[in-house]
Amino acid sequence: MTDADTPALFDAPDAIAQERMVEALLFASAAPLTRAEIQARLPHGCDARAALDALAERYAGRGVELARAGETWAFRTAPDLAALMTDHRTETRRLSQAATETLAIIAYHQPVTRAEIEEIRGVSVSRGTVEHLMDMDWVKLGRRRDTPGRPVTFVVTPAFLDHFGLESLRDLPGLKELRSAGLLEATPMEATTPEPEADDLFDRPSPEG
Amino acid sequence: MTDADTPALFDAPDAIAQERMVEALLFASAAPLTRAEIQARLPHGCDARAALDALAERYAGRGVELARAGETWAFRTAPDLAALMTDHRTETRRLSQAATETLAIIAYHQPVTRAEIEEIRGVSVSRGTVEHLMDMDWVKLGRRRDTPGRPVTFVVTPAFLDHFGLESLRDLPGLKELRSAGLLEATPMEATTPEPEADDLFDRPSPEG
Amino acid sequence: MKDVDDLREGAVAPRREAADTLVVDVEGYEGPLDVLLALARSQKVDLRQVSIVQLARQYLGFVEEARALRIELAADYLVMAAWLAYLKSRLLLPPDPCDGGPTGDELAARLAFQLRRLEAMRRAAADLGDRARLGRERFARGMPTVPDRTRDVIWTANLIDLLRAYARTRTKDEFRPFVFDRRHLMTMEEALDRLRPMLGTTMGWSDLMRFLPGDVLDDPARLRSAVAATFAAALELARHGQVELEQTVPFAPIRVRARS
Repeated sequence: MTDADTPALFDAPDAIAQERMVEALLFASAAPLTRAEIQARLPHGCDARAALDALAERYAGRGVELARAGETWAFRTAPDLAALMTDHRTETRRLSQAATETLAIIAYHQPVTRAEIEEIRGVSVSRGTVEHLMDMDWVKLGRRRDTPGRPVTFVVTPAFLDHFGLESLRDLPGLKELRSAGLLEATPMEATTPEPEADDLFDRPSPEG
Repeated sequence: MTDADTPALFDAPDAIAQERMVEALLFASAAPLTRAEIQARLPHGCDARAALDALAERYAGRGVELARAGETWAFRTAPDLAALMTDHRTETRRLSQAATETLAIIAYHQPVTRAEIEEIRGVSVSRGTVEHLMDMDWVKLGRRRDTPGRPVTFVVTPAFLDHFGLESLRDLPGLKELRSAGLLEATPMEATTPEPEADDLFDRPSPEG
Repeated sequence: MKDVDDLREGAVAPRREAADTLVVDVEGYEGPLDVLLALARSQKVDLRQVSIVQLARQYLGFVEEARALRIELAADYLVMAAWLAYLKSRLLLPPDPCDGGPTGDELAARLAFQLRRLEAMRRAAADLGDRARLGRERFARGMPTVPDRTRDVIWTANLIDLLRAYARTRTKDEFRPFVFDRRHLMTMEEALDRLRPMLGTTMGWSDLMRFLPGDVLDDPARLRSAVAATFAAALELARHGQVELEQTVPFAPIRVRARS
């Protein structure tokens, strides 16, 4: 304990108790505290410096650390856990019709140039659409085409196959199979889903999230 | 095709790392977090419950303790250090006797209707009383009672438990004695009256224990 | 049950003394049950042994005194007084065997129960207040970290979306709105106009197909339409009794003749 020789009126709390006190004070404080402030709040005979040192050691490597900034002390969460402190929300949205069509054309016709995609879709492909598909890692650049202007081509990625549960692009059904599966009946779909504007990249989030 | 045989893309962090994460999350928050909220913030594969248990053990007896209130968790300063914390006290308006009694009746008798509160107190409950308790987030509406008129019932909240330092309604002071004395019944206990089910919101026995 | 003396504390204490001395101060009481509880405590016995007859007498005395002091008593105080007077008589008189209702003892037990229950809740409220309360004895984090908000969007599409999309792009060219194509069409009216004059000049049975316009034979679409229209026209004329139709066997030529 502190002063063995001078008989104190009350014994100072032991080191563990002092550490607990400093711990609680710092935890509940709305602002960082200086050592002097802590010392002033502790019972007579306590040693704020020793308690702070012990506390810093106790919290070293924990999810919460005792941080010193100049003359003040405060608990703060460990810097490596900063990512955890952000309130992270994920939201699932359906790919827009334009993006899905573009993706489909790339998958069926790869390697395919932008001009070819536009020819098949019958509308110009907005720059954002292909970029978005590349951001999602579903589409990447293929070889340049050996034609005048050497246009870039687009191909799908393994991540694309993964997402759609395909072993290979050969697994994609051909037009004839699509027709027999009833997927080539364009009319009902045209009736229910109006063609979005070219720059309307994404559909609104689907209700199921 | 990619990871058919590899078990997981990322391994879950080890137990110590998980504990650090939960520690940081709870430490940073003034409001209690539910286990589900914590679980949602942790990386995939983590076990919030195990981390909470480990954390509660680690902090037992410290100046700051991991307190459970119903299904919520929060760090709180140890109650025995109250004297040290005088500077922190926020002067809260004292609850009136009527409000305190009403609160106690709701806690011990929940779910309880306004008529039942009046029957116990022998006076009509002034409209403001229950509303005030609801404003403080200590009382909320329970299910309507399946009796004529389908009256609303009142129950206490996790914030009530947190405020009064109760882990669950089972920890209400003197609950067992009151129950065995039959004082939580609507009528004088008869020999045949079966023990009522603990009808509390918070401590339904969870399957995991 | 704890000693009645430590049931209440602080602000409540003067009220207990008031009850002891039967100084009437209705303001201080929360209704008749509260008065009864205070009076019951003045009996200085465990509430389980409280004498309801004595309690009723005390309460009636309380009400009498209030009246003597011209203190306005709320109606429920008087209702309680009336009920206690009734209960007292039930307890003192031998039970009426014809009365099927609860006995005086049952009513008294019920009242004693209410008093004990109210007292228990008062003590529970005090116990709750004595707990280490958040913001008074226990404290929350002083510097909470407000989490940053980030939002991740996961884009999804499933295979059927992809296939439909492809199907849509590949069928766009084939698709054109349906337009009724009149070039190849012969209407029944046209056929009627053609049949009527021709039938007038023809006697006896003749093959219906002989009445087709001559320019349709090398155009299959037009031929089909002309056959259908002529047949329908013949049926129409038969319906009006202007012609007779006959067919010997199924798929045999259909023959027509005018009716005279």
